[in-house]
Amino acid sequence: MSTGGRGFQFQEPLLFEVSREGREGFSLPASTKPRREPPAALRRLNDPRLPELSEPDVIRHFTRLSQWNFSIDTNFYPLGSCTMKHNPRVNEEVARYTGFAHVHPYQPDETVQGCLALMHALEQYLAEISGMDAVTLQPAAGAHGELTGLLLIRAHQTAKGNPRKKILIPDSAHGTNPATSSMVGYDVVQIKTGREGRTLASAIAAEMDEDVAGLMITNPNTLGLYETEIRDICDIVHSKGGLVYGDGANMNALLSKARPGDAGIDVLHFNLHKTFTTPHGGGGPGAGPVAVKKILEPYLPVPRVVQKENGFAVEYNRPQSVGRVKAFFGNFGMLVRAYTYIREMGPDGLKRVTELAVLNANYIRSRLKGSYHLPFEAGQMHEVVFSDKIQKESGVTTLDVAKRLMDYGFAPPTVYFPLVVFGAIMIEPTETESKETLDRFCDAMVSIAEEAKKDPDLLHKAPHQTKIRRLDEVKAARELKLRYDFKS
Amino acid sequence: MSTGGRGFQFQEPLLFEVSREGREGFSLPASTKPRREPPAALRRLNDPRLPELSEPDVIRHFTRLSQWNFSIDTNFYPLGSCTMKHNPRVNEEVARYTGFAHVHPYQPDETVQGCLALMHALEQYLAEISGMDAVTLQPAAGAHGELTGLLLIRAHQTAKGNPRKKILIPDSAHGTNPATSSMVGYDVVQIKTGREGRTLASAIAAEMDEDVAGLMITNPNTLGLYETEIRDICDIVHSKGGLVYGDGANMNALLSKARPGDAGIDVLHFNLHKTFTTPHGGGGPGAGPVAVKKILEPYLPVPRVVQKENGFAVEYNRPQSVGRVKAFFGNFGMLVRAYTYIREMGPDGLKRVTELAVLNANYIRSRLKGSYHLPFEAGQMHEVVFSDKIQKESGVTTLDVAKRLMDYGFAPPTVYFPLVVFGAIMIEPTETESKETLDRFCDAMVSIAEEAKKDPDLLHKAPHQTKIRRLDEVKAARELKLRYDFKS
Amino acid sequence: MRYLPHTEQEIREMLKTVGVANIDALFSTVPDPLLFKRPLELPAALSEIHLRNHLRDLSRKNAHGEDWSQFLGGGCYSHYIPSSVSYLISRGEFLTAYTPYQPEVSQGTLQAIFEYQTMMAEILGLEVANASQYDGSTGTAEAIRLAVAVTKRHKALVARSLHPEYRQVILTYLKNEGVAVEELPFTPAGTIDRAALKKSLDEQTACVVAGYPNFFGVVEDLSDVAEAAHAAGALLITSTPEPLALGLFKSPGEMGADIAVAEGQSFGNAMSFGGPGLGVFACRKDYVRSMPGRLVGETVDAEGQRGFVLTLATREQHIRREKATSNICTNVALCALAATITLALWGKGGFKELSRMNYDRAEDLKEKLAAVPGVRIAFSGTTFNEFVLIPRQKPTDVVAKLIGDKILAGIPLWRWYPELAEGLLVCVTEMNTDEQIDRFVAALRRLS
Amino acid sequence: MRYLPHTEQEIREMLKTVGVANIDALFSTVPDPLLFKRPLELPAALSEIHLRNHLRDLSRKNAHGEDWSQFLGGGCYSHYIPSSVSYLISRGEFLTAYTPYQPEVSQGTLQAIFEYQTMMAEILGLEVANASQYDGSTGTAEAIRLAVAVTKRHKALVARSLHPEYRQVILTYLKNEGVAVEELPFTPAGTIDRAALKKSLDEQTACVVAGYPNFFGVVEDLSDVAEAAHAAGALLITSTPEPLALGLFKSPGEMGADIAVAEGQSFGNAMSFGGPGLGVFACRKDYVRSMPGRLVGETVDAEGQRGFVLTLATREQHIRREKATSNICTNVALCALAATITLALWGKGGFKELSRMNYDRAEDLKEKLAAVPGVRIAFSGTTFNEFVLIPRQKPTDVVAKLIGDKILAGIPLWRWYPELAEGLLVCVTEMNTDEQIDRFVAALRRLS
Ligand SMILES: Cc1ncc(COP(=O)(O)O)c(C=O)c1O
Ligand SMILES: Cc1ncc(COP(=O)(O)O)c(C=O)c1O
Repeated sequence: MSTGGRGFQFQEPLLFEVSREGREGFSLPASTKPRREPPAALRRLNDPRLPELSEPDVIRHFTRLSQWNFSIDTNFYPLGSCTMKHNPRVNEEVARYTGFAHVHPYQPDETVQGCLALMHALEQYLAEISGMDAVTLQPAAGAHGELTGLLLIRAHQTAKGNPRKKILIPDSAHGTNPATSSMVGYDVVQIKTGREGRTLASAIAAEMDEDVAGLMITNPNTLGLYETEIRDICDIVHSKGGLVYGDGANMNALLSKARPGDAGIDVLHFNLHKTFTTPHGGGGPGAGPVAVKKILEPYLPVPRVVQKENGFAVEYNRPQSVGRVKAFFGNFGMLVRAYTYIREMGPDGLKRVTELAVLNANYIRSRLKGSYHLPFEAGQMHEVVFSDKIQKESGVTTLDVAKRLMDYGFAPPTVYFPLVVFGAIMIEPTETESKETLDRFCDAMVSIAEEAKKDPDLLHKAPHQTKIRRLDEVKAARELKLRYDFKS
Repeated sequence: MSTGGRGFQFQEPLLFEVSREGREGFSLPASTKPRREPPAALRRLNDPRLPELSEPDVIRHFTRLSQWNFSIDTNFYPLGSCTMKHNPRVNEEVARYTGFAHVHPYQPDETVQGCLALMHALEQYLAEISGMDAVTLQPAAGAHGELTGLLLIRAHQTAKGNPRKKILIPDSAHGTNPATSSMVGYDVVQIKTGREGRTLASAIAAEMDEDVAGLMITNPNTLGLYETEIRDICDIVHSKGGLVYGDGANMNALLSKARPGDAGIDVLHFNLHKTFTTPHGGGGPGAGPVAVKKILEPYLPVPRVVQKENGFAVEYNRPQSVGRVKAFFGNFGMLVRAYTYIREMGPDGLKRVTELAVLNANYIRSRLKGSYHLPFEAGQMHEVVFSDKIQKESGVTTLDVAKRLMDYGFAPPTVYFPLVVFGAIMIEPTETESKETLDRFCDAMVSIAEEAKKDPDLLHKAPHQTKIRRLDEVKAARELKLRYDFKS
Repeated sequence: MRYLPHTEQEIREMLKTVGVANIDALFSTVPDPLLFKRPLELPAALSEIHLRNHLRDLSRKNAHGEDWSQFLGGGCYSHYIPSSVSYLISRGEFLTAYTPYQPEVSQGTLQAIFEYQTMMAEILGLEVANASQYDGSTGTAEAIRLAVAVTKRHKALVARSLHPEYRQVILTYLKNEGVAVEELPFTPAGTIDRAALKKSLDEQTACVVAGYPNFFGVVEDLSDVAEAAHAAGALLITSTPEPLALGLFKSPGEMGADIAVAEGQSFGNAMSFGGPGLGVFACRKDYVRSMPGRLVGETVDAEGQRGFVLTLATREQHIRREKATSNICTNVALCALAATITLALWGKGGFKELSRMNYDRAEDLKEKLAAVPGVRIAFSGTTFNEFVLIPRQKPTDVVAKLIGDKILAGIPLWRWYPELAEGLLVCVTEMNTDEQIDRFVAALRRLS
Repeated sequence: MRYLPHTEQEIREMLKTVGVANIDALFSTVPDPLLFKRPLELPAALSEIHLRNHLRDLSRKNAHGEDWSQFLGGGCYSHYIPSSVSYLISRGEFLTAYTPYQPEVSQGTLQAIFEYQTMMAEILGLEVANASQYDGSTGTAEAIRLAVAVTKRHKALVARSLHPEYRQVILTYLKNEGVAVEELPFTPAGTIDRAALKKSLDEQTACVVAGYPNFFGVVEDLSDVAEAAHAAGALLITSTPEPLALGLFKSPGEMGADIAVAEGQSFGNAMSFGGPGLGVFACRKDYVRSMPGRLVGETVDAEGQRGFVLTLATREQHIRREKATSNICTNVALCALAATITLALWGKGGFKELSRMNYDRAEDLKEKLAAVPGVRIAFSGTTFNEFVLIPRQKPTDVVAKLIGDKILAGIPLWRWYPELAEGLLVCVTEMNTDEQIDRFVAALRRLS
């Protein structure tokens, strides 16, 4: 199996290039009301140059564009840290039920009992899964959850008299962790990863003091390793009045196996678009619910969904709340999908998810060991990080390997992340991939490792089989063509 | 624009080749009833060897297969006689409304008033469009409509005392016409097309006698020409007690412009999957309603939908009926789509459809005249037939041209049909194609005509850019592998 | 108009290229008296918003959905269709492709049909299956035509227990082909009367046609029928309106059927008021050159790659015209695709399990109903997921009364079987919840 | 389990390759006390059939659909979405792709985003637009952060007439970034109080933030506000919860806005109980290096073909970490795609026409309601498709009473505006039929 066979690949102009004056793709009712004229001073002067196309034009355009994309539905997409698992179609179907899709957020409570019941239940499920006490569904993505979580920590510290100044973050952390810390007004103290690829309690102890508001930690970390000292780490942070933020991007490694709350985490975000199968959609939307321990509950964003005698209600009056992080109730459409997934899997199914996700990562690790450098020896959870150390000897880099994989019909893994591994190749297979698929992928990786020795140039010039070759990113950044130029 | 750029093209094994014992792709409720055992003598001995796959496997398999297909959504599909026009997505949406999709045909009339109302209205619309008096929606496709129509003619003739023996059919007719005649027990008398590409009244007069049950005629005929003598032809047939069957496959040329009923046609089938935008689906389902003049109404298949005081009802008691041609009510799902299309277009829209369909065909004719031989000079309706006469001079055939078009990213036209044109290239653009698309197609055709002169071998070996090259059809017919061989 | 891309300027340019002054001139070959000059009397165009509202309103005039319990079968069944099926068959590359005449640009459809043919042959237990017929009824009629062609005999013995609408279609199809159709009566078990069969079967007989399960839901072992038919030089044709039964019960092939037809709607196709259906058609390989419909075969391309093509087209109307084995052209490819995807998802295990579940649930309901005072089960034969009930009250009354409970109670048989005028055909599938079943029993008890 | 492909045998083989005895051994690095040993307390797995039934039941507990008339806006609107949109965004190649980090295999998403950026820049009348923010509220907060970064000033003047939930989000986002947020009051016309603006605007001011239309539906010419802001060295940020207004009314760019944010849900995205939304974000090209979010740029490949890539990633968190312009990573790409497709279908003409239609219908309703005795319109300013009504009875009572008529009457303002406790925000779009409008007027008349 490989990309680059012959087949339908159309050149497709931009919509604006095929627009024709007077062509129509819409179907609107005739106006039944008298035409009114708003004050001239308010009238738009220049119409936006939207394209003019027929419906068939539009269908073809986007059908063709779609076929240029790699996706989970196309083949294995082992993007580390992104949990590219199968996105069930039943989720899509139920999220489109008119009783979910066409409901307005400001309808009176008694007319949205279905939405509220679903949200209330999902909060409880996520609390149970994470071992936490309360959940907000408002954040729109992981990074947004981080923002929410750090705001909660800050609110807690402030309530205790001092917001404090710093956040500790291991150097293997995702970029959103330090970026979020800055947004919440914290300085970042980077914690060096230990030699075994884990955060050491001693390293935390060394930096933890009364100026530190808390620690952000990803567990398993981005090297795919469980933070074995997590309990001690949390104790250390707590002992100095700090709180521990858990980046839950890797929850796929833990379902029903270990709960962050049980390890001492105080606040945690989920990425429903990773662990709970809501589709990535080419970059979103996602959903980043935040789970907290009791101590942080008073600070959760408003509004809250609460269960009352006569049904569910939306409660706005939470004086200690950090406020809102988003209009309305969060990415409800994604919540429906995640809820559906949890209800389909049940407790046993979720457990199996994690077991097989971890098995798959370990299998890849075993099969590629030797062909690619493994920076750490310890036991792998749901993903595995290699480096290009071996390939570098023949001048081949991680980027070359990634691009070459495309020729074999696979999406490249995450590359050059985490930063603690030089030339990282970060592979997360997820549980929805079969052994055969993993074998085909590993065969391709092994074959690429061979090619790297024999024909480095083949790899430097890869990909060869994709619709388009390596793109000039420098030119893009220099010339900054960020929109169609209508003059040309 | 062309096919054959690089891109995702996967080799995709057969489902059976990737099946793994114990793998599951289903999600069934647990059994809540006691297990029962049917008598042992009735139990199946060997389970069917259905594949065992996970849902992700299945999604990928069919996603990849789909990408090997050419379709209207991919690009221009100028298949003559097939009316490959845009298939609106709103049709698909409404046909999936649960109140249509999940209704059982044996529900009591009062619980299916929506279905019956829709069918009743559609019958009326089709009668008005064709200038006929009554319509049955039961036939499942065009050929099935032909069968129904000839049965009606036969019933009529039989009622008059003699079923008669023969059907007249012009030599330009579609293969279903003679095939259907045989099934209804008629001998076929082939009528030679006149020099101008039309059926001559004189030719009909020469064959018409009291042994002839009727004439099957396609108008515009498969050369895309209006049968100018249709009125006289019908008169001649009628004068000898015959009836005229109209093959309505080309109704796209006539909407609101000329009605078969007005020209003397007695019975006519529609192809809703051509004229009325129901999708072809890779070969069906279609729907082939049959419209008749009053004289044939008593013979229409049972049941009939009738309007009564308290609503619509299904009537079974029609003693003169030819009987049923299909279980239940016809391809209702297709009827919903066609109904939706007619309601969206309205009378003016349908008129415009025909005007532009005819304009498009004439435009192609004008642009390709010179590059390809035009067997007939007369005015074109909705499609145009060329031949490979010019190309033959350099040994290039219609098949070569067709295959080469694929390399340019177009679906080939209908080829070698109608039989009256040697090496026919039958192009039907439909109204949903823009001038730019037609221009690109014509440019490709002109370019191929050039290639035919300069490099015939390039064309003999075409297609070069498709996923697969010319296939060995002889081997297929000789070896007859019609299913997967589980032993291999 | 959103489907029509032409701008006024383009129309002018095109007319110029064509060399005519206006669009009307393009219709100059239509004799003036035949030109239609008034506007069509059709309702005015609707916008997409109003169109959807209108169609939604119509659809809501039909009883359907979660509020209703329906116990209707009789050749059209409500079964579980995984969400992925609708998604995949909606992909434009499948939905908007034509019949795969040009194989180089149709491998998707072709490979899927090849997979379909394989699955159908497996399920029916026969050697080859075609790419589809319109539905079970027309497929059955075509099967008789095939038997006639193969045996060169002109009599068909058709079980009266076969779906009555299929029997009607058979009569319509065959009446002008010189084939005599005789009916085989049924026994109190609901099975074919073997004595009558013996009497009718002779050296004129082309085939015996049996419903399996038959219209009463009864499943009978037809092995002896096959033997008898074969002994007389005739073929056995089975016609299966509910092929889900074949997950549990013997396949037609296992019983010796020579041609097996089925209505494949149960496999991934919505009921859709009875159409489109999916005519599954399988037979012995010997008959393949006389078979109706399209066939996909495996071959290789110029480079030796495996590929698929339509094959044996010499049987078909576009090549053979009046000598074709059938006039079928457009079939129901997309329904066949839906079946292929559904069966790929159900898989070997799911197919069997679903079949069992239908059987278990129907047996359970049958027992419960049989226990209602005054209610009887009409036939003693084994049934699959439907059976004929004799309620205390008239079937049409039962049906009419239960509409008030939002229960669609079954199919009264009087229309087709005067001798079973008290019969009500009741079906239960995996889609009927336990609660629906209990409500149904309670309602019938109320009427007893 | 249908999503999990592993067979027992494969698991055994894989464990062997890995070199462990069983799956539990893979979790040996988790300290034993941290291993979770009981089953999760979650409801048991549901089959697809029951799952759909359950979700359908839940969804039906929400008032929605053809039986209900709803007149709710306030930042979330019911608009016409062509059927093609849902089809196209459901295609797996779009739906199940990740962020287009690897451009060679993501040209579909990348080109679509480039088209989106172009459309958004055009509609807002600004030079560049990014690939999306979460929604209008967070986009507005990010816009202030951008203004702060660009001006190096730390005060934001925010109109009280801006969507109150946006204002809450602004406060939440900015409270720890040392930015002072001051409120600008509104006039009886519903517009920004220019005198107050003048007073507050000073050399500390980074930006003025105006709703356009504002939460009361009022559209005001902000050209003078832009001038005043610019004169003080501050930026004008407009925040548009209903960008359909921009088919008729001046674009932010035409009024001199420096940063323009919008909630793009109106373009092809269902209301979905308020999320996901689509944060549209545009600004002057000068600020592009300080902009939050992803940007797609045009470039060429090694063979000179045009192609698209993510560009200026040096602004983003994965490169710049704590110095990034924002922490945003996942955005709402699929919602942006839905908007792109919808706007491609609406096109230039449809966008304008739909905008007019909303205006005309809202004006019509406004007049009719104003004519109901005891009912007033709160603000004299021009409005687009919603406006504040002062009914005779308490707004919450009106809303509660009309539920019985299956009318969702509007949004009471008391929660956010104690000074407008009698106000009810009423919205009308092309989706409200004439009959719904008439019923609404009649119902309000009944309550007067
Ligand atoms: C470890 C980790 N943390 C945080 C995030 C940010 O999540 P999101 O993209 O949903 O904002 C990611 C996303 O890739 C991640 O991998
Ligand atoms: C002229 C003509 N007649 C009849 C038919 C048969 O119609 P169907 O394929 O719907 O059976 C066709 C189909 O291509 C046709 O083109």
